[in-house]
Amino acid sequence: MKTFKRGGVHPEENKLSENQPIEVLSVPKRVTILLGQNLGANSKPVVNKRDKVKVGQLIAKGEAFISANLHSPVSGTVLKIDDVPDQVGHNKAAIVIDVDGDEWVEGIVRSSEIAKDIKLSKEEIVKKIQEMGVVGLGGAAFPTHIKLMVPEGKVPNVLIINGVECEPYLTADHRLMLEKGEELLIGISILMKGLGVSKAIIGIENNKADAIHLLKELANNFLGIEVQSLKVKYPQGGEKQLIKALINREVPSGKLPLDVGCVVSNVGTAFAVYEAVQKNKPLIERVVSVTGKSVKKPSNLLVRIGTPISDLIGKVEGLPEDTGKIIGGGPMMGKTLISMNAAVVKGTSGILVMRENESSRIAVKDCIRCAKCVSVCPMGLSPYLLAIYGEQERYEDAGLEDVMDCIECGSCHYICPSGRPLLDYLRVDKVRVGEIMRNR
Amino acid sequence: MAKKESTFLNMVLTLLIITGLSSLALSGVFELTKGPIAKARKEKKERAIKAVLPEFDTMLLKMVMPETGKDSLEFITAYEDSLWVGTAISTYTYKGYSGLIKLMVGLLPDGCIERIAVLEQKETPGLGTKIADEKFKHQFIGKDPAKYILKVKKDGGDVDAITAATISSRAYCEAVQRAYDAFKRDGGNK
Amino acid sequence: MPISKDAITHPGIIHEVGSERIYVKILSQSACSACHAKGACSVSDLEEKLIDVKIPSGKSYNVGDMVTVGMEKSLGSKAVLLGYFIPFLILLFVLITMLAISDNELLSGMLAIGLLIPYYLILYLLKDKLQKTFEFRIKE
Amino acid sequence: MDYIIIFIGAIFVSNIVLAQFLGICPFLGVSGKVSTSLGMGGAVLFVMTLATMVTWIIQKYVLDPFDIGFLQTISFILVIAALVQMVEIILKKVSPPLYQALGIFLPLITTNCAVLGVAILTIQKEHILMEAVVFAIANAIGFTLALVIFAGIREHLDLMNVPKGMRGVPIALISAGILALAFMGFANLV
Amino acid sequence: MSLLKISGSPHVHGDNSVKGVMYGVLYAMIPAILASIYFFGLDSLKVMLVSVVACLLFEYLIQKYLIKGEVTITDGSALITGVLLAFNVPSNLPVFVIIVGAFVSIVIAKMSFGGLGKNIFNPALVGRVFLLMSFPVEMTSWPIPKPLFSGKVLDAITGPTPLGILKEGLDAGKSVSELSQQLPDYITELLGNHGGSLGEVSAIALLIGAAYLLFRKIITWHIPTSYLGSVIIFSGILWLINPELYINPLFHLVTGGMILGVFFMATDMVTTPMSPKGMIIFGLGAGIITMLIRIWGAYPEGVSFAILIMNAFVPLIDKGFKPKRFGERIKNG
Amino acid sequence: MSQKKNFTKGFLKENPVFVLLLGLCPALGVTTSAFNGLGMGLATTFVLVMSNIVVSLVKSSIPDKVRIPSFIVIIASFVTIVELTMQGYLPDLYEQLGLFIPLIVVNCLVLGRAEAFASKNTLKSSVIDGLGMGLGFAMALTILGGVRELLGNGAIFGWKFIEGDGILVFILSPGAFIVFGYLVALLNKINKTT
Amino acid sequence: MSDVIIYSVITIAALGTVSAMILFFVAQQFKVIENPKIDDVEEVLPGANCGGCGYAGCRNFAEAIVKTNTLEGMNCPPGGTKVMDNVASIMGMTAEVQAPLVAVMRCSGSKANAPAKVQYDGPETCFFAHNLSAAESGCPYGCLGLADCVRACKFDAMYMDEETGLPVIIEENCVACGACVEACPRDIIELRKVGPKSKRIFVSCINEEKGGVAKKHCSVACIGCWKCEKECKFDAITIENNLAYIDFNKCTLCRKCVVVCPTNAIHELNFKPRKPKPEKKTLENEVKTDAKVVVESEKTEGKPLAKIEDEATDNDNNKE
Ligand SMILES: Cc1cc2nc3c(=O)[nH]c(=O)nc-3n(C[C@H](O)[C@H](O)[C@H](O)COP(=O)(O)O)c2cc1C
Ligand SMILES: Cc1cc2nc3c(=O)[nH]c(=O)nc-3n(C[C@H](O)[C@H](O)[C@H](O)COP(=O)(O)O)c2cc1C
Ligand SMILES: Cc1cc2nc3c(=O)[nH]c(=O)nc-3n(C[C@H](O)[C@H](O)[C@H](O)COP(=O)(O)O)c2cc1C
Ligand SMILES: Cc1cc2nc3c(=O)[nH]c(=O)nc-3n(C[C@H](O)[C@H](O)[C@H](O)CO)c2cc1C
Ligand code: SF4
Ligand code: SF4
Ligand code: SF4
Ligand code: SF4
Ligand code: FES
Repeated sequence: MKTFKRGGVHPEENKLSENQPIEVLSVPKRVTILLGQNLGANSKPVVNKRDKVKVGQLIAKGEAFISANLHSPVSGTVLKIDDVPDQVGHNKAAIVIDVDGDEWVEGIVRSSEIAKDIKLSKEEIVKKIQEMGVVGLGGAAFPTHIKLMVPEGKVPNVLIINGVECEPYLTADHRLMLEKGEELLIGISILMKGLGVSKAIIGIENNKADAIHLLKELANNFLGIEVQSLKVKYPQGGEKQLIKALINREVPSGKLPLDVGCVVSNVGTAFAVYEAVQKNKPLIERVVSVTGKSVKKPSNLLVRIGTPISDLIGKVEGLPEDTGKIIGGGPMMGKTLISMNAAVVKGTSGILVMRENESSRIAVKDCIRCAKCVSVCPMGLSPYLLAIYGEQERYEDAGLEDVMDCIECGSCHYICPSGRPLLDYLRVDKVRVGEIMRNR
Repeated sequence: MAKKESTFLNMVLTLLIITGLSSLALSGVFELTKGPIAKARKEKKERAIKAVLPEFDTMLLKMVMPETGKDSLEFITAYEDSLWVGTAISTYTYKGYSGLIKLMVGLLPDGCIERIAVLEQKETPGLGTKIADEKFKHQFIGKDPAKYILKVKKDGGDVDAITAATISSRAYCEAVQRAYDAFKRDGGNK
Repeated sequence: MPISKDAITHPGIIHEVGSERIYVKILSQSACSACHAKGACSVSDLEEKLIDVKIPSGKSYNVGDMVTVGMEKSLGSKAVLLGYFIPFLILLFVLITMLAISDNELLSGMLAIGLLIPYYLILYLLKDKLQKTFEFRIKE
Repeated sequence: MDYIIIFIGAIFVSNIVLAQFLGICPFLGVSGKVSTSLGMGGAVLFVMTLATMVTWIIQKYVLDPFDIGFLQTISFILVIAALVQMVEIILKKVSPPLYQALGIFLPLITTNCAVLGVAILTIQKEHILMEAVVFAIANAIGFTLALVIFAGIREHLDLMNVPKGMRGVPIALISAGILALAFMGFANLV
Repeated sequence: MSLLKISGSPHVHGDNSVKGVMYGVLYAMIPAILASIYFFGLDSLKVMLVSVVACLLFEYLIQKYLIKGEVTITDGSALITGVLLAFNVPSNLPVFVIIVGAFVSIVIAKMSFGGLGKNIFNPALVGRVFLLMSFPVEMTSWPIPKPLFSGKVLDAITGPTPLGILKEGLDAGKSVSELSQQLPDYITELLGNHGGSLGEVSAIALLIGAAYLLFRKIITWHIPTSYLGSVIIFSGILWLINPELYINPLFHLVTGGMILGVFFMATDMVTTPMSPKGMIIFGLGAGIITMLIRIWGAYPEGVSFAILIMNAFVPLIDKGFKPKRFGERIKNG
Repeated sequence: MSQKKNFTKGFLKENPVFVLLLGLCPALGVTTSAFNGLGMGLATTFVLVMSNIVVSLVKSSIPDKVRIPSFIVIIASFVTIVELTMQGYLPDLYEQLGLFIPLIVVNCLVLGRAEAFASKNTLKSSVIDGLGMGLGFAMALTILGGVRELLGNGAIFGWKFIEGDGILVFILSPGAFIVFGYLVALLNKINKTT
Repeated sequence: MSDVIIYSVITIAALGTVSAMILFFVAQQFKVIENPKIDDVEEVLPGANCGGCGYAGCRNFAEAIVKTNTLEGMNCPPGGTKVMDNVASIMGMTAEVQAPLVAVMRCSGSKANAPAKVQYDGPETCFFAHNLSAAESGCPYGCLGLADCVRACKFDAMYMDEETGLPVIIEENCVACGACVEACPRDIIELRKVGPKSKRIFVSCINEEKGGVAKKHCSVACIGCWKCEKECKFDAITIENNLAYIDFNKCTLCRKCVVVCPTNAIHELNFKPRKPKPEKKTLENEVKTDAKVVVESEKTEGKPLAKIEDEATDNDNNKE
């Protein structure tokens, strides 16, 4: 069974919602679209306060090189364009729209009929994807069209589709693969065409046997698409690890997957690409797992971007009594939410509700040099040392110890018997080292 | 007073004067202490000789080369009223725990050990240094090395080694044996 | 200069600014550098050295500025090699050969020491080359 | 074989720093960085060898023949001080950049204590010239070994949150003590 | 509902804890504890109790009154130090001496550095070597085992350890084959019915514990393997050169503190390198130094010294042998 | 600084051994007993005071650039005088202290004081300074030797009041480092609180 | 006997001469380039090596002064004017007069004023907490209370008040080195003029949210209501992004704004206590907890925030 070699951990999987079909969440009363949803520069609003907008209408344009278009996920009136608290409570620029009906812009194909033929050319595909504001749905929300614009001198030869979903609890990708298998494969074919490669590998962890089975079967009808099952190991979904596991190439420090001839995209992204190219539909909704041990009805919901998180919680019969933590994302990489008023963004793959007794960290002690963190770090770093450097503010040293290679997977903190907040300090290191490097 | 300039001549002169003066002073002190130093050395040796031999009035020095070992041994033959009362032998071994151990072994004309004194040793304090303790030295008194095997019991000899300092004890025996062998080879008397 | 694993750096103060080079004064610290008492014992161990550095293009400096001069660490080792280790080897080699062919310790010893002179002469002749090798760079 | 004994003895068995207590000041003072302490070792190697050779020659061909051994201390220290300075001057004259490179890389070598100590010790041990040189080399290596190990330990301790009262010199000394304890395992290893 | 928590990721934690690790080691030591009680009787129990109690007490006092921090004596590490210290001394050691050893281990070698995780040298071994140097007589008179139910209740007859017999004999110029009559056979050595420190005599009991440690992944294979490997190679070569002067590798493996040291003390993660490569270097170094001391040094046993000396090298090893970074090697194709 | 303070500073606040960490080699090397420590301390004090006297007398007639070599010669002379005198009158102690007597020459304490103090101050304060520092040094060595002797041998100044051997390590080299380490920590604490 | 003397003298004199020559060359090569003034200047510097001057340490600062032979732009914040005067007299120049500054804490979001709505569970550093989310109170501008500033202060001029969870500046110790300003990830601390008799008035809030939102996080937030701006006759107060700011160069310390502020966001330090008069605007408990903060930093028995009574007496102290 394939997997990446170095490091990794295996937390309890807890895929509570894996058998829940994707449900469509009803359109909320008001949506909040952050202008900085994706990696890169903020998008520039192209609507004004009190403007009427329709579903799918362009409301902000990605003008910088790395940025993406935003489209209205609802129809209604622009209430304001102002700073509002994001998921963690910092004020960020956003467009707030009051919903009013469900009127779609023309040209969006809303039927669920599968459109197989890829009519657009390579260039048109990239342009379409850019137009439709498709960004990566695997977490970082990196604008997908940029990945397809291969710079001079680099030759991709394989597309890797990330169906790993190695985060415990989350099942959105799993459900998508089961329910939209064919669309997904068409999306992959589009991406292959856009990228100009003839081969794609879908990596799926072994705990999603049904998805592997289904996609393998469907893939027989598609040229050059291969499904590969992988041993369950976190953080296999990290692109560097996935590339290593699937095609045994190591992306060098500071380099991109493209430097070893591949591009990685999430399955959700592939589906979004399908909708964008075949159905002319911008990225205005995504699948979000709402889950947790105390959640009465763990679900996978198809929600409009900008929906308040409280709506999602409401759908699963409310916040349980003993909630100690609400996390946007999975338990290993997700961010704790400061309130439920914030909105779903393109990168939100799940909302995890943790019980009070699960949500405290264990008491922090001094490092006992057990080397567990060293052995689980998939990047071959020395987290214990980097954390001490962080604590002692020795950022230059941290930089020399390659702290910038850290993918923030959290395996080190997960395993540390002393409960040291290793990743927290590593993040401080990374920000500070970044500052130092920029000052040079 | 103004400081002297650092010219070449000044510097050399100053140093010459200082070194000249200091070496004059030193040689003066050397001359003064020469006597006491020599006396101290001699006294130390005499004390050791007296400690290992019976009463005597005259002594005679000579060097004897032992069969084993690099350096010759010093023999001090002692006479009381021109009568040979014994020989003190300054012997050594390099097999101590920290190398060199020097002993003064007093032998009676019949070859029996009169007494032994430790002249020099660098053994571990509290362990090897016990070779200078009465308790250890006592067992050699009056023994004739011809019959009394100068080896620690562990090696099949008659000597009770100091606990946890077998190495030193062994070395001690070796040094005594060396003195005795040289004494025998030298003919035992004079 | 990017963060480099192999650089040794030393803070210093600009002492003089020339047309192409600046002279940076560094404090070379002796064994006692970590000692609290270096104030009490300012023997000859706190010493200042002037280092000359080429001015990077497009920068200007003023006397009194704090700068950091740096050099690849491997160069430091190279300097130790040239300055100390090779003469040491010469010393040893000459001594051993001399003692092997003659029994005269005085002669062998003196010769071994004496042969250091040609070594340093050679170094002297290679001056220009060394100048190029041991080039300092300036940070910030 | 003798050379090997001298060599191993000086490095491990009676390490100059850990057992002989020479050069403690730089040992505690400089040993901050591993890379520089290695470089410093190279410098000490040369200086110590050179100084030992010169002082040996002075002892053997000046002090001994004229029977002025009591001037050992004063003449050795003068020679060593001058020698260390001379090396610096020569280096500076010969190649300023090289000299600068050393300056930035190494702290000055003021390990007079160790250099003088080794020079005197080798005379005390009555070494011949080659033995003296080997002794000097071995001690320089022993010094470097201690310095490098210790630089590592110091760097490591910097990472640890050592209790306030013990931070710095006290804990360094205790580590040195334990290191000396461990090195005692090499006892008699020749 | 109390306040929601906010924190950085990850939000879940593996089920490992310092306590868990430490108590794992204690469980692993149970067979050896039982074996020592069996062979050395209640004396051994006494030594262990005194040592453990003293270690815990010293740690408690220091944490409470000098460091004035959290008291963590329940984390098990002082307990391990106590047991291991006891394992490394003869069963007839006077109580005073044991207490001095515990003091050295805990106060000097551990708490002076700040406690668990910060010490550079293995505390139990520092204690042991300190005692060996300070009380050579007491520390080198080994009671002959008087198995618990064997009936003979002889009082403290002391005798040499197998390594001691070998060393003494070789020093006195005897050959290995002459000496092997005096040496216990391998079965005895494995079981432990011979003179020696409390915990080192029964190789079997220790190996059972070691297997448990490896199984629970408390220790990794790197150090034991490279340690034992270098011992085998080193002694093997000498043995092949002259079997009359140098005894066979097997003897070296099963005698003295080898098994105890290799599996329980050289693996103390606090005082050993962090990267696998570093661990292998550590093991190699320790193996070589052990054999140097055993064969040519003054002491019959060199495991403690070897581990302590390598402890001193750990910072350098950590510097020189970093874990292998991901992506250093570019492999395309 | 008042003369009194000048004299007493060497004992606690600026103790040359425990605080300034000067002259550590003899401090560790010879202190196997209180008596040895005291002997070494007094020998050093003698050299210190005498060279301070001479240096402060001749300070103005020495050109700056040969200051250090001149001082070295002066100090070395006094060291040799101590050496010779001890050999003659205290041969046993001389043997015990061995190598460390000539090494007084390189003791940074001596040179440092000559250079930093005596070469700038009057004869009187130089003497007081030398005496204070020297006695501080002697005190430190005596304490260190005393503690080591007590622990290692159960005795103080050779007066044995505990039967048996003591804890040997303390008179061996590791004991020197360890005892010294704790004494430095202790003195830091005392100096901080007073 | 005399042989020994002759040999000794010859040997040592010869060695001495050789050393002298060598050292002569040394002396020539290593001319001391140090200006003795550097030592003198260093002597009068506080020796804190705080870096407030912009140089790595006091000695570097001294060197820079001596080297450049100017005092322009040179200031030692810890030492203040006194030290710079001393330096100037060593250098034979006059020091620039620099108005003394002191750090002020511009957040009053104490545990009581801005109760926690979530609980932070992570390392004790503001920098990390700031990057992770808004404060426990929800205020994305407010103090995180994890003491980065206190740790940065080398002069024991700050401590954390356990009760309020806010750092407190001890004016007497503060040397305005700016380390805390640098350390705070939220730019809460500001260096302001000490003011006559240490009297200062400033807005103790930096929240730029709309009044209602700000008020939800914290009861003493500046809500940008313009009342103070209107009250101030000296144009010292500007309001931008819903936040008032008092320019300390224009403020005449009349204290009128303090009273009109509906949330007590404007703080006055080191004024004589006003005559207590019944309060009408704010909630009782808020005032009390707020008072705590003020008293802490004032170290006086101040009864804060009542009506204007004695502003006129302070009015003439404002020129400097
Ligand atoms: C500045 C920058 C430039 C990038 N350029 C490319 C690119 O040219 N091609 C590409 O395939 N991915 C590119 N990436 C995307 C990364 O490879 C990666 O997919 C993205 O950061 C999200 O990764 P994650 O979800 O693992 O965190 C770029 C990322 C960054 C930050
Ligand atoms: C530790 C870690 C775990 C990740 N796990 C997953 C995952 O399970 N599934 C996934 O699609 N992306 C995961 N990602 C993101 C991928 O690295 C990568 O950014 C993504 O697959 C790129 O596709 P996208 O640009 O389409 O999102 C993970 C990233 C990291 C750093
Ligand atoms: C620090 C130390 C110093 C020692 N010094 C000596 C010594 O001076 N003389 C000696 O014979 N043994 C000394 N030994 C003991 C030897 O190492 C060895 O244990 C002993 O000589 C042989 O043991 P046994 O006498 O009990 O048979 C010393 C041991 C240690 C730990
Ligand atoms: C596998 C393992 C081995 C250990 N070995 C020792 C040991 O040899 N000596 C000791 O004092 N403590 C040992 N400990 C306990 C603990 O790590 C030790 O007390 C620390 O060195 C104290 O900081 C061990 C712990 C573990 C988990
Ligand atoms: S250091 Fe970074 S990459 Fe390594 S385990 Fe920790 S979080 Fe993951
Ligand atoms: S896992 Fe934790 S205790 Fe172990 S080495 Fe890493 S930081 Fe230290
Ligand atoms: S309070 Fe701030 S400005 Fe004042 S001294 Fe402390 S760090 Fe410097
Ligand atoms: S003022 Fe700033 S640095 Fe200080 S505690 Fe508050 S947030 Fe942290
Ligand atoms: S006294 Fe300082 S190095 Fe020896």
